[in-house]
Amino acid sequence: MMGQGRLAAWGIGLAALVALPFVYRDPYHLHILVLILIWSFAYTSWSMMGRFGLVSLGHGGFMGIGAYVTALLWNHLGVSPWIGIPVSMVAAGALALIVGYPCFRFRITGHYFVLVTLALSGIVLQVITATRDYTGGSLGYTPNRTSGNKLLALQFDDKITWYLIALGVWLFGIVVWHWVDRSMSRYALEAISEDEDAAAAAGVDVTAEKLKITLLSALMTALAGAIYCQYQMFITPDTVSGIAVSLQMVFAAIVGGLFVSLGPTFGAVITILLAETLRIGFGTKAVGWDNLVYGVLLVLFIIFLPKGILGSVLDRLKPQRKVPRAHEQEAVQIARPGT
Amino acid sequence: QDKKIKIGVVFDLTGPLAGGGSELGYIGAKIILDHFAKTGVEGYKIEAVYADAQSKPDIAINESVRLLEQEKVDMVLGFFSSAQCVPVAARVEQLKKFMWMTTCISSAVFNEKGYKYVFRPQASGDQFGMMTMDFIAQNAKAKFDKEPRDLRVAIIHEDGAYGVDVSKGNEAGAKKAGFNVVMKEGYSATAPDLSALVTKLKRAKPDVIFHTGYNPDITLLLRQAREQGLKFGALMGHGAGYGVYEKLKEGMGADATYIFNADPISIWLANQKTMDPKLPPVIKMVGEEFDKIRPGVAIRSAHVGIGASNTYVFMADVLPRAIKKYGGVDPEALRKAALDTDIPEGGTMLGFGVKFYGEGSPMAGQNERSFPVVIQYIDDKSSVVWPKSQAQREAVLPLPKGTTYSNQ
Amino acid sequence: MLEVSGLVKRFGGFTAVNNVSFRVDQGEILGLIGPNGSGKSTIFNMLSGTLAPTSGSIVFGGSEIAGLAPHRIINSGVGRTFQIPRPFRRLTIFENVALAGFYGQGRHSRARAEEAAERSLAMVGLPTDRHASVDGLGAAGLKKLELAKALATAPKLLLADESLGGLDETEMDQAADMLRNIRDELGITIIWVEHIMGVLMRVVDRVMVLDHGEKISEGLPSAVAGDPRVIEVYLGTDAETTQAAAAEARRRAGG
Amino acid sequence: MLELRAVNAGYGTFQALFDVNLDVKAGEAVGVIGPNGAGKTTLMRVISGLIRPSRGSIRMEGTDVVATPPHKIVSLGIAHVPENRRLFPQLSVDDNLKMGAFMKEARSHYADRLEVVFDLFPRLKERRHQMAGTMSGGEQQMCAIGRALMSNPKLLLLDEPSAGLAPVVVQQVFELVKRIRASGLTVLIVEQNVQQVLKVVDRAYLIEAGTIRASGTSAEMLASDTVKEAYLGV
Amino acid sequence: MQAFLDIFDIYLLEAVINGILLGGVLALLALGLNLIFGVIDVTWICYAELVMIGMYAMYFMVQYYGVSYFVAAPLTILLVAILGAALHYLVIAPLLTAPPINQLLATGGVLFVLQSFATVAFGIDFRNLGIRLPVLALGDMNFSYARLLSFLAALVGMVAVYLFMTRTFTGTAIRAISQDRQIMALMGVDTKRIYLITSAIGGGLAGLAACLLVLQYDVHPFVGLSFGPITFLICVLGGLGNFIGGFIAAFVFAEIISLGGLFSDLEWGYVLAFAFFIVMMFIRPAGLLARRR
Ligand SMILES: Nc1ncnc2c1ncn2[C@@H]1O[C@H](COP(=O)(O)OP(=O)(O)OP(=O)(O)O)[C@@H](O)[C@H]1O
Ligand SMILES: Nc1ncnc2c1ncn2[C@@H]1O[C@H](COP(=O)(O)OP(=O)(O)OP(=O)(O)O)[C@@H](O)[C@H]1O
Ligand SMILES: [Mg+2]
Ligand SMILES: [Mg+2]
Repeated sequence: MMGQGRLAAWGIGLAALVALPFVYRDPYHLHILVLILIWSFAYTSWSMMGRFGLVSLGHGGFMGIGAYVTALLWNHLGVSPWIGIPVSMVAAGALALIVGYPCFRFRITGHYFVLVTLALSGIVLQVITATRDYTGGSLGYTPNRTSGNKLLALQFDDKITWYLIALGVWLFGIVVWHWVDRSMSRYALEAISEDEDAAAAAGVDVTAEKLKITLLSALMTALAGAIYCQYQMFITPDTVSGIAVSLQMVFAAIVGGLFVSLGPTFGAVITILLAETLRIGFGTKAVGWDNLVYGVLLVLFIIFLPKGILGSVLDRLKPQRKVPRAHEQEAVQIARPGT
Repeated sequence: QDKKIKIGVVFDLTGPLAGGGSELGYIGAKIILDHFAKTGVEGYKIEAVYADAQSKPDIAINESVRLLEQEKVDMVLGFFSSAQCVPVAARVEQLKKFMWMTTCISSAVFNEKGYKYVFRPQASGDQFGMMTMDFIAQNAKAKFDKEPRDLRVAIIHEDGAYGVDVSKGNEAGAKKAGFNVVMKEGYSATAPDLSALVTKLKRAKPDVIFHTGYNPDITLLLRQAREQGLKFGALMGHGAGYGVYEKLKEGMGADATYIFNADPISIWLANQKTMDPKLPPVIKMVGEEFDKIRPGVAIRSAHVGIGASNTYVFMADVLPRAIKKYGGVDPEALRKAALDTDIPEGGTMLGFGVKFYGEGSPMAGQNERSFPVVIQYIDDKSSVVWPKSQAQREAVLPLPKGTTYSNQ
Repeated sequence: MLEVSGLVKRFGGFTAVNNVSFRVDQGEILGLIGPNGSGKSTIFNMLSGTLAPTSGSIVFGGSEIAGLAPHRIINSGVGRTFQIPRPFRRLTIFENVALAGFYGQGRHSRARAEEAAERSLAMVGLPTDRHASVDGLGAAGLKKLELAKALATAPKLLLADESLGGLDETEMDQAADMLRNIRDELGITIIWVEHIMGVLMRVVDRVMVLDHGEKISEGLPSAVAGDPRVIEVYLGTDAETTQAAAAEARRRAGG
Repeated sequence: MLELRAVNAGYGTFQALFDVNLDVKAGEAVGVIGPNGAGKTTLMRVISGLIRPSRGSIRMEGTDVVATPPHKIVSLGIAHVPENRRLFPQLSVDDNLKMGAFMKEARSHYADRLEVVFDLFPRLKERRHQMAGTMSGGEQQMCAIGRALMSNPKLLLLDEPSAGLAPVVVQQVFELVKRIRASGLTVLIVEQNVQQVLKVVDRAYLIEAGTIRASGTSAEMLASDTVKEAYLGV
Repeated sequence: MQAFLDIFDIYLLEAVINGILLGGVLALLALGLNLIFGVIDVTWICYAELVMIGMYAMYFMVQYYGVSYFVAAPLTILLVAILGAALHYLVIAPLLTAPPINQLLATGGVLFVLQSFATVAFGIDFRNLGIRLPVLALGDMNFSYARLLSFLAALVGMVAVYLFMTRTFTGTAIRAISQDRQIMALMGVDTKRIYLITSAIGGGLAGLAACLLVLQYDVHPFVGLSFGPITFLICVLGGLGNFIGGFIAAFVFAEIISLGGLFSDLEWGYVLAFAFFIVMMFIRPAGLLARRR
């Protein structure tokens, strides 16, 4: 399992991360760091499913539910986020189960699964927009500032608090990732991602295993949405829900590397820093060039580093433990069920 | 040691809002800033740092935070979309920094927020909505030959902060005038198809349509309206997309004639006789600079003037006072200087005066002296038709027989 | 222990399995043969839950399992192999089998699963090394892996679908012995589908023959090998060798 | 007709064939036998261009096969029935056969060839609209051979055609091989079913670990000790 | 009750017919995507952006250079066809052996590139072709020729593609290629060529859609976002690679959007359409026209 050296490296890294805001106080950089941590957590949550071939474009929906339910409960009913966040997570989880169960029961996989979940985030986006009388529609939504207890309202003005919260949540995500990675469920999910019938014949309850990971992933994503909302104190349907947000998750997770725990985090760092630097670098002098470069880099990454940056680097560092994935094989035997 | 003020300027240069008028506002503001950069203000050098909000609120937040905390600008200026102003104003206030909005007309930006450091010389959205209703109310009898309660009005709007705000003004105005509101509906400005909305409008048979939108939703709506044979007596637009005549003309051709638009008056149309004599040369300069950047534009959009005039007020009035009277360009000095502003009607290029609601008022930070006007596009010219004091010609109302949308 | 009656499977308008009934007794090896497309794999798919029967009943160990989810059926004691091996290439050999050991036995404990994996791998003669990759396996190895996975689920009934296709003759003999051992040592009941008569007939206790989805013959190997109908639709000129193999098997069993 | 000289081939860093020399004369039926993983399939792939040899030469009626782009090799008259059939599972039997006649030269004879194939395999005619992937193993094997015959080849490469088939069908397949070669076609066939295959071929090669260990006429091979011990398990 | 009955008026009929005409637009968009995504199983998430580029091409040729519409249209189709082939050659070909998700992401990158390319090259302005086709008036109902034209083009295009795919050798090879790429060479098929041909046809169909869409919608760099996702859903709803199914699915979708929008806020039309899609996936996962399993 985890070697002594690695454990020590993690420990030192973490200590450094915790100490960072007390040493380095540039508020804008802290702001970017907080965003990176929150999005890293969201991307990690997505990758819980994504690494097993469950490519969901519905996570924008879960994130939106996390953010909006928390904010709506606070503004309209005065429910503290401490209760609102769990409620929003339950709501996202329920939605995940409602859509996931029939999907898995009826063997909706591959492209079909991608598009069903895409429709799901479309629905969440449109519902948020259509219920504009409550949610503010495309105008966006601001949780009311509290005049009372900040802790109860989960509203803090200073960046260090937010940094520590975001760091905690992110760490939680990484721990969950490792927990799943070492569990027997990982075997089952890897098996399912390759061949559902064969997995079932090994005794795996395919539907249940997929539902479990989907539920976990949706709950975490909703949490990410809620935290994002509490930090930014402003959400719009386009920034926390919808297809674009889902795609953003997929991009970052893949660019970073889907099969290593820090891959999505790495993806968040790369994509956010890249976007920020390009935007600032090009400024208003060369409008639109930042996205052009971003797009080209994305294409190049995916063509030349298909396992993500971190994944490829780690691969190069230790080539001996390479377990090839089915699709990488030259001549794949086509196994057909029923013959 | 050099004294200088660093100003962060945020507009949308990409994304849908850029074409909706934000970019024009940016050009206006930039012309003025460049102008003052040449001379400096009270011994202070002017340095502007520009940022593109990409039509996305979260980018607007990020960029504002970056400008204030990383670039260490002394204040932020600009902003086109109310959807960005709402969260950014909250952020800036929280950071106790100074913000000067040139557009962002939604009243939601200020309503009951009690901001101390956020100011807006611009008229608020509900004033736009009230203005057009008032215009129709005053003309209902004469032009439509109908009692107000028989006049069918439809209010449609994009559902952003701006559209919602204007529609609230529309609604209040309709209630006051006693109109029969046959339809009120919002839609997302990015909707790919509006034919269902047009069908609903056809069913509602309005005499007057009050519409607030950006682009391309305006051209899409009007094109589908034409294709589906929607007829009405008058179309009242409210700034934003309706302020960009070029686009209306390109999308609708001759059908763009006779459309009304409520906006701050275009600085090139404002009555220069009643204006502070310092201003006409500035207007001319802005026009010349604009023509260099965008040669051959038939009607210079009001957005350019809005950006220019509102920036000018700050540079020529507030900033010198802050430096001279309050000894610097820190937020506190700027705020005090802004609160001292007292420009009478005719004192800005847009014709209105400037005086901010102070602390304690529900609209603290809003200019109490601003007002929009109603203009009408006729034969590629825009003329002020309301209020009477500014009117340059008689309104053509209702749509003449034989025009595409006419219900006569 | 297994009682199948009136089993039917239709695909669209096509009837792949038509009203098949049979029973398998505890500790028996039943050979299931029939021309290609006669419905053997389809019956396996229904017995293991991969396909739901159109109608009919399957009673296993006293309870009805027709139409249950596959993992339920596996957990109740049915193990299967696939005609074309379907390994999980992203897992190591050991993990493949440990997975089956864990989930196939109702998710008891990891330790128990790993123990089962080691036993099964040893039984079929694959290395128990934990890091060996599936990609190192040839055709024979993959067939063994299929069998090891099925064994790790601790089945009472093993459905073996053509374990030998594509193997050379020595390997076939080994595999046949292995199936025998599995029955003899672990007491597992086996249904075996195979086209290589020379091997099958030496091992099985009883044979059932399908044609066009219907049962056309059933009985002792020697009897079935002599059934003219079976010779016509299935054995062809192979009949003599088959009869010889069956006879030899009987002699051995008798002696 | 076909000659291989010192052919080496492999996958990535793994070498599967070492200096293989092999000849097939026109009208002959030649068998290749050998244990699992010996490189038999690799040999077939190299001939039909699915993989390129790292060294050595392959000539078909004098034409350099190695220099011919893979999709042009069919035009030289080589048709390959791959291991595990490799049909297009989502296409109908008809469409699979159509693919076999994709080459320009074959298109004009499409209807005739279809008749020939349906004559050989009446079962395929019955199932012509069924999706290939839902057919049983034997049916699929027929379809695969039929598909190869659609291109009207001179040389047919068969990779384990009897694997997984019912005894009668195995019998039929070997009958078929006889008939195919009787019709003037040259056949190169890989088989595990050594006894059977040696009955239908004229000559055979024994390949082990990527090298040719023995070769000779069927009778010689049956009598050979190497073959017996390595293969027949005697 | 009365209010409910009021719904059933001439406007309902108009909405129904408008739905059909919107369906024509969507069907046209889905046609090319179905070929790429449904048949050769390659994900072009940037498909709608190719349409966008085609619309710009039309705009500039017609509006700027005064080329006649009927000359500009074939040029545009050709241009987008070349673009499609280039997309395949540069981005998809290196990824053919990679998992499909990587294709999705790489073409997602291309989506960014095309959008920002349009922004950089053409600016963010909304551009309009300025051709106003006449309107067909039937009593109180009006229908635009632009939409009727799309409808017809979609119909003709579908029949043509269907015949091509089922009747020709190349069409059969296109259908076969996603199922077993490696074995294609044994059939004498040059897979590279088939992919390029298919990508060019797919691009050409996107170009055709662009020619007709530009009559109805403003061009701007983000116009693709309005249609992209819906087009994908339609392809799947109709059954991947099933052209008739895709055609019908486009109309079903459009009707739901149109009628849903008539009864309530416009967004509910989309909510209903998406929900319908999800439910249909459970009931008929292989598409509207598939026989039940
Ligand atoms: N796609 C591949 N990638 C890497 N190695 C391969 C690949 N295909 C085959 N090999 C290896 O090449 C060697 C020869 O394989 P080949 O398939 O030619 O054997 P074969 O004689 O056909 O065996 P069988 O009787 O099992 O079909 C084997 O060791 C095998 O593991
Ligand atoms: N999913 C399916 N859809 C349609 N037909 C099917 C399906 N699965 C199997 N069939 C048909 O059912 C029949 C029986 O197939 P099955 O695979 O059970 O045969 P088998 O006896 O195992 O043959 P083999 O010995 O070749 O493996 C075949 O004709 C096959 O075409
Ligand atoms: Mg079978
Ligand atoms: Mg082989």
